[in-house]
Amino acid sequence: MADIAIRAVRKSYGKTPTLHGIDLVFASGEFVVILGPSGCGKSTLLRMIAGLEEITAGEIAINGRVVNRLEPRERGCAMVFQNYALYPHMTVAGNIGYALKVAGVPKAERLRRIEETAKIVGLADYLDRKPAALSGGQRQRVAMARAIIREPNVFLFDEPLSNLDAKLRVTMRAEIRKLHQRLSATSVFVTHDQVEAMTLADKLVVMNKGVVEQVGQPLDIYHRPASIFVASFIGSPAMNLFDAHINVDDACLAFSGTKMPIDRALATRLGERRVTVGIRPEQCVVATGARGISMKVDFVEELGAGRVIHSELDGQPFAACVDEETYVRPGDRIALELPLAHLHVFDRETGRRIELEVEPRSGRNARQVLEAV
Amino acid sequence: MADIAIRAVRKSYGKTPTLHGIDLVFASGEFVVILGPSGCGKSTLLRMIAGLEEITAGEIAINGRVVNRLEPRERGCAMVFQNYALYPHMTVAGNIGYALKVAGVPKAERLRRIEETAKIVGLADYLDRKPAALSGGQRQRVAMARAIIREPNVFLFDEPLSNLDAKLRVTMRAEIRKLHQRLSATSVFVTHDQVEAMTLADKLVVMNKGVVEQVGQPLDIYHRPASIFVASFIGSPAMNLFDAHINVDDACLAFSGTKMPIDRALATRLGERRVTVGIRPEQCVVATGARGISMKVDFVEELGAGRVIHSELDGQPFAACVDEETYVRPGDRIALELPLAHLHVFDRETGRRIELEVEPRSGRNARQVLEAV
Amino acid sequence: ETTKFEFWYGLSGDLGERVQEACKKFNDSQSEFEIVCTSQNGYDTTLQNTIAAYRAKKQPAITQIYDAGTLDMMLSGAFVPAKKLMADNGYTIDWSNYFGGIANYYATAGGELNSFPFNSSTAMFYYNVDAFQKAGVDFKPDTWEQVEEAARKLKAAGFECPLAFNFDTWPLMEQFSAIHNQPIATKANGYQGLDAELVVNKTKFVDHVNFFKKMADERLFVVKTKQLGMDTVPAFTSQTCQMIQTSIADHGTIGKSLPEGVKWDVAMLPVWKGTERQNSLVGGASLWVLAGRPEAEYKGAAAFLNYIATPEMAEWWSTVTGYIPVTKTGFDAMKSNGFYDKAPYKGREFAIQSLSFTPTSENTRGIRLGGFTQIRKEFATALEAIFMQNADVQAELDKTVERGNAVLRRFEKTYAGQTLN
Amino acid sequence: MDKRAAFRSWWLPSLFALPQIILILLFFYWPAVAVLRWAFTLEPPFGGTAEFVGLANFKEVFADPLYWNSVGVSLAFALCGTLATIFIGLVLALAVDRQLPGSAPFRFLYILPYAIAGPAAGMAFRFILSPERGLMASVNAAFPDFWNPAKYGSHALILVIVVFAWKWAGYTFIFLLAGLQSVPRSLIEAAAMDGCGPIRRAVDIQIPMLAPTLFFLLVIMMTEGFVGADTYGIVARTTDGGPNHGTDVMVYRIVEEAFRGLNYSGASAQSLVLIGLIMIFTFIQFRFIERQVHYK
Amino acid sequence: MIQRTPFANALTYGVMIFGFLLLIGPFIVIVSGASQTFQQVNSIPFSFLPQDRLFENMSAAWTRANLGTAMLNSFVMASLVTVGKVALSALTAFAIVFFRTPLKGFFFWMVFITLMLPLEVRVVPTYAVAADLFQPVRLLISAATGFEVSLDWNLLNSYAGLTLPLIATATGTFLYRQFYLTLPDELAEAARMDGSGPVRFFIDMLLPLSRTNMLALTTIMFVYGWNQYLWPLLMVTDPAYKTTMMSLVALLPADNGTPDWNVTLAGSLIIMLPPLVVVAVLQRWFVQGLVATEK
Ligand SMILES: Nc1ncnc2c1ncn2[C@@H]1O[C@H](COP(=O)(O)OP(=O)(O)OP(=O)(O)O)[C@@H](O)[C@H]1O
Ligand SMILES: Nc1ncnc2c1ncn2[C@@H]1O[C@H](COP(=O)(O)OP(=O)(O)OP(=O)(O)O)[C@@H](O)[C@H]1O
Ligand SMILES: O=P(O)(O)OC[C@H](O)CO
Ligand SMILES: [Mg+2]
Ligand SMILES: [Mg+2]
Repeated sequence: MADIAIRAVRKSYGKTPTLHGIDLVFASGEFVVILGPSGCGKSTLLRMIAGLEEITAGEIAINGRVVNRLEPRERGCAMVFQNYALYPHMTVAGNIGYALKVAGVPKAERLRRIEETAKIVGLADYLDRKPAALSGGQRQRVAMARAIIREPNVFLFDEPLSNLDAKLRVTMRAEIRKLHQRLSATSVFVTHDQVEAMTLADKLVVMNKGVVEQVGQPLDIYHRPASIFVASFIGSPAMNLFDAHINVDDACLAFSGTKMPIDRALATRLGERRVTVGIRPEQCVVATGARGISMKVDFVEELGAGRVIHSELDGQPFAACVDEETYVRPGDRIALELPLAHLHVFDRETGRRIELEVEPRSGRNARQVLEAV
Repeated sequence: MADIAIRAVRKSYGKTPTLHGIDLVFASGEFVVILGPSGCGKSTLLRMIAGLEEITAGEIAINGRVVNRLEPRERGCAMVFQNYALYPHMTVAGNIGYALKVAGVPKAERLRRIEETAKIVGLADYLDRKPAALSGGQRQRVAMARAIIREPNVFLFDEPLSNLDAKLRVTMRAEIRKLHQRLSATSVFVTHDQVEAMTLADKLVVMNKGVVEQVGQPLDIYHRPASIFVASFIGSPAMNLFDAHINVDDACLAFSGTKMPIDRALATRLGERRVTVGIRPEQCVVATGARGISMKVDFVEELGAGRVIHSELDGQPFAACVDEETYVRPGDRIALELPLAHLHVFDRETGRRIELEVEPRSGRNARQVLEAV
Repeated sequence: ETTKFEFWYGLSGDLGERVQEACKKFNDSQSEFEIVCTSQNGYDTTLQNTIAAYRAKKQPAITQIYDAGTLDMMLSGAFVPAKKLMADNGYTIDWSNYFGGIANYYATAGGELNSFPFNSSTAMFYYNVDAFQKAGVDFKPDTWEQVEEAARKLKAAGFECPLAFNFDTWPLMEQFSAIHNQPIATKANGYQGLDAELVVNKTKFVDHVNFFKKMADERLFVVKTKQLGMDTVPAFTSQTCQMIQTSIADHGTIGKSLPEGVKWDVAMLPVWKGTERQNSLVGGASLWVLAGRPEAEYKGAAAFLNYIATPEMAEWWSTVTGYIPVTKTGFDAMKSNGFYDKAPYKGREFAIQSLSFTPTSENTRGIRLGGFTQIRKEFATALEAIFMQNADVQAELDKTVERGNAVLRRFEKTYAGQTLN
Repeated sequence: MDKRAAFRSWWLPSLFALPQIILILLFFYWPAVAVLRWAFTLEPPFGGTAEFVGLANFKEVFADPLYWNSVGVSLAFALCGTLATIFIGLVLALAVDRQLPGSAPFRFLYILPYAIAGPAAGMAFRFILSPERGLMASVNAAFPDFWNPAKYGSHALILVIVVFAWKWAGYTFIFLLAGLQSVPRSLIEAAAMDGCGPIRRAVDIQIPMLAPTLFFLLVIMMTEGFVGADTYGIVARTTDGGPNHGTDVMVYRIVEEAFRGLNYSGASAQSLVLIGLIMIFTFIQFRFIERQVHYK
Repeated sequence: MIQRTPFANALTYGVMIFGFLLLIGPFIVIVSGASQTFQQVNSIPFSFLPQDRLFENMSAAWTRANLGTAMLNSFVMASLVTVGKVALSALTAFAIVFFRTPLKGFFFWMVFITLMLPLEVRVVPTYAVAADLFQPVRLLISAATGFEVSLDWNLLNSYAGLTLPLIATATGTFLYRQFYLTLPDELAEAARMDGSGPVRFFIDMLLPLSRTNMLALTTIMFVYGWNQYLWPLLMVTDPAYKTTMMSLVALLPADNGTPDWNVTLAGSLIIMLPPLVVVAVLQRWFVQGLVATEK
């Protein structure tokens, strides 16, 4: 168990800067998920913690000790790689026990610990197999066992689930979570899958293009995305985003021929400005009567438990989730209500969130979110 | 436009039987989706329609004409491959027009048709590029254009979306659907992604291990899965399945210390027997008061728009979807109500569905489903 | 403790085995030295390998270098002169006992031998007497006119290959030039300076080639080479062809190879009618003792060279090969005991006769040209072009002389400042 | 193409590479220096002090029509040999790739000639294609001199090219077959659906897809033909460069010039030219052509 | 695929059989010729039927060309080249691929330039080096210190001389490098996280993993070593070190002898056999290895 502090860390490959100054603190025992699109620098950050990548500037401390100059094996981290990086010519037992072998642990002791660890991940019956003879999920478990056996202070995971099929991914997600509850070592988990991120994280770090966009609890981030990027990246189907502007005279948010009154003081404070407004598909309400914005249904996706209606708003695609009972067909017109309480407003220039209500609406720890941003 | 009849078709590779007698009829202009787990024989079936695979036994007729001995090019089918199979050394125009070139269509005519087709798929500006210079979605469109230009009677798609990332997949799904609406040629679409299957299909064929498990409209299959396999394969998170038995004396369904009364006549007809009962996670209701089955929460997955609660029933994992407002934590106990109306009962021996109600509950075409099974 | 030393030689096949035999005899004759004899499979490779080994300081004590390599050796400074070696090791040799014609080829301007003449030969003319009789040829071909006549008769009698020849320049160019008193190069064929130039494109040799060309076109003379599948000697011994010119060294081999009872004979090379025949050139090779070996080896080398020069060994060597004895006493001894009258050896005396036909002149003393291996190759190629590809005789020879001269000039430049001694 | 290097030591890799580096320095770079030195001096055959002669050796080489002849012969040999091996390999690969029943053993058999040394093959072919025995004798009996490599330079060149092609065809076959098998099957199927028969598919799809492999083989085989270990051996044991320099390839000429002609300097000058040629050739390979034929 | 292509199929079989005749036919001629008598081998037309004299001819060839020593020498030479190449290449490629050092690029180019210049082009000076191995060292020392040292090491007529110059090229290194590059980066990283250093990684991971490569390289190098012609021809003058390729000359019908091609062919058959067996036995790995060198 160890806490990790990342201070003003930068990374450049040659002349190309990849990470532009990262500051993060992970508490001991926390399960941290780093989420971001491909190429944003997640792996790089993780690998710098592991000691596999040089730190260009700044420092990383594990348990208060700066590790910039330490070798990977001296940092007490264990890593699970995306492609597992199992040693193909060794048996499962060989793979799991390799670190101990290198460390010179006597054979008897080693065998005992291998068996113990194999039991934890449910591989006790497969110790003699070669990785090639294992299924994807089993290989994943070997990779985990290899990490566990070293009793590390920190677990690092680099997209360990992305090679698995959808079903297995759900199962393994649960297993990783359970494992964390059991071992409660600090874990840093990199992914670009937002479902994985939401479901696993104690603390979620959203990165984009080498900078941290937002840090916080998953639900806070879901409900109060700090930027357009976070808003569009988290949630599926993605949040609908459209242009609007703040009208100070009428104290309203105006878009697509609709005006939504907002607090006049707020309007005055914000001033006349162009904003981007977002609403999640599942928070649109099918309007009864003449209220709401009328749209033509382009097509409908049946999900079994509900359906998604696709249409357009001001020429931009717009999706809304409706329940099983709402039947619509392509070509129908539908009126959608967009409750002000569920609208997210972002500055068009900076992309940052603008708070419409004085007191944040939901989330137990929303304040924390704001602090971190 | 053509209808397709598949009669008692079998396929063996060497001595290993892969398809065990498939009977299917696809109406002209229908959009058929074949869904099944990996290795179940979907591609094999599709490729037999295309003429890329010999038919071991049985026959396939397109538009009433048996095509068993016809070469691929003589069948009037066009195919979109999983990896698109674009000719990397030809330009987009070359790719699209290759079939015409082989057929000896004069150059002027060919160019005209290439442009026309490129316009349909929105590639008019890319005709001179090589596939390597296109994005995934664009390549997909080239593959479609190559199929369209031949004005085939039948479109065959072998997992054409599985190489795309999640966002693009949704877009391309919509495009394929629109294209079908426009060209309305008979289309057979193979996938192992149930969302794709649900959202695209006019007719859904669920396969498993070389046999057809169920044929019908997507919603009917969702609501009335004909077998345990279909029940567990369709829907995400997957349907919860657990053991129960029918108690004739008490005329009830008994499981885990709970008894659910059922129609006595039905109970008598079915007789004392062991069954598997299923319920979809989204149809579990959090019980108030002392009703329902009490379970300990193992862990909770936050999806933003709601959460999934994971627990166990009789030692089997059990999931339930709850809305955003229901806060639970790991370790809490929760009582879940499983409405009889939403229970699916399957014979433990055969795995086939047992109808509890006399009149099927939902779905406009449920009868059709039963007929097909 | 015996002293071992090496001897490399170029002879191969049957002749090579005879060398091995000689080595064995030497080793058996005493116990102080052991000679290790290695065939390098050919005269030219022996020269190459000797040079390479010398550069690598792995040279043998004794090496057999053919006539054409003499000057290359002389200027190398890589050898111990024969006279010095023997004197140093306490042998007294009567150097004047060597046949003048032979010694002249290998000796310095001052007449000193740098190497030991060992296997000496000259080119001869062989013909199948049986075939001659069948074709009604009743004369011995002394002139090329007679050869032509014989060839025509043989052809008429159904012999497909009256005369076989290859592109070996030794009989065709070198010996021909000598016996017809034609120069090969200026400066007395190189004896008078490194600045000699080839002139064979302006001598009777040109006519000779033209004659051969005409004969070849009429299929009277036929090209027989290794590349074509059969060289001249096997062509003769298999009775495919009825006349050849080749070394007297092959006399033994030919006698052994021709089927029992076939009548054949050997004669001096023909000359053109009206020519005053001159002595022919000595061929074969001489033995060089290389510098840079330990002193003990020189003792052995001297012992070996002395041993093979003894009259008994000389006789034995000439008997089992076709090579002529190199010393006067050796020859006299053999002659007097009737060796040359006995059946298988009959005719070999013509070689001596050919060699000593006249006293040597500028044109018949020998050839002292640098890089002569290369020059031979150039001429062989020229002949190939002329006979196989119908190249123009004069043009081809002119070109080759020019190429040969380039070799000479490079040699001159490489040894700039050195003079012939 | 570079790997994410994992270890950060400088002395360890140096130690690991050292044996090979030493060998390369001794047997590669040092000789290269010697070649350079000799090419500008006149080296006496038996060694000793060499005289600096500037470009004289090069002038002599370039003035020699036989040198240019050998350049021409080398080009013809390398080019025809390469094209022949690639053509044969390609045709066979296309045939075997169809995987008709019974085609499996051929795949194994075709590679066997690769095991044979050029000179040994050359010697065998001297018999097999000799004008007066073996296979061609009957033909020659009917048409005299129809085939006579000892007489006609062109025949001799054909002979050595045949030996070269025989030895290397199986090698190109292996590469081309692997190349064909890495052409996605779906591409062939797509073409079949587009209406192509097997031959048209080969021409329109498979061969263009092989472009990188073909190019790779072109370079490898050309280099092999110019300076390969077998080229010298084949020529030396089959035709000896003849007749009349008809098969006098550059390597053969260099070795002959040095060891038979005792002209180390001229040979070194020729080596330098050859080295230059190969470098230019390799440069062209890396810089220009490879870019155009790689589809990604 | 459903295909009715009788023409294309016939053509395919035709091509395969033609290829068989073309590539295997010469072996048949060699075997038939080698098993015939002197008269049979020289008869016109040539008979492709093998006869019963194979072993007589082989033993005649064996004695004529003294193949016993030659075969042994060739075997030793091929084996040494193989072992040396396999071992050194693995090490060098490891140094080049898995380390991040300033010298990396230098080593890389230094080694890979040798790919372009086979022994045949630099044979003349290489001979000189083999004859006097320490010349560069001596020159260096005398240039640096002014002292003339007498260091001599001559490789002519030795197994070291036969093999070392052949090992000094990059073919094997290149093969290994390509293989190493196909290994996922994470393999080395996982090993590092597990606490293994570079040497340990090399022994525990790379060596076992490159078994296929080693077999491939073994085949290639054995054939390469066995089939060396020019180099032994130049540097061996001592018959004790003669290799099979040098016996070829002795196998040819003697210049002045009878054209006993049957013996010649039998001899060449003996000489061809060992690499043929190696290729035949190891062909699966060999092919994989060859193909891996590409790209
Ligand atoms: N060794 C390297 N040399 C140069 N650039 C690199 C190197 N490794 C990574 N990069 C670059 O740094 C950026 C961040 O890479 P990183 O692997 O951290 O992304 P990531 O967020 O993990 O993406 P993914 O989800 O695709 O794994 C990328 O643009 C990548 O191209
Ligand atoms: N050429 C073949 N030879 C032997 N077996 C084959 C061949 N092609 C497919 N099979 C086997 O037939 C079965 C069905 O394969 P098929 O490709 O139809 O599955 P699929 O449903 O398309 O799976 P996926 O979703 O993985 O594409 C599999 O078990 C597969 O291993
Ligand atoms: O065959 P030989 O030994 O007589 O020698 C002939 C010539 O002199 C070689 O140059
Ligand atoms: Mg990454
Ligand atoms: Mg499939």
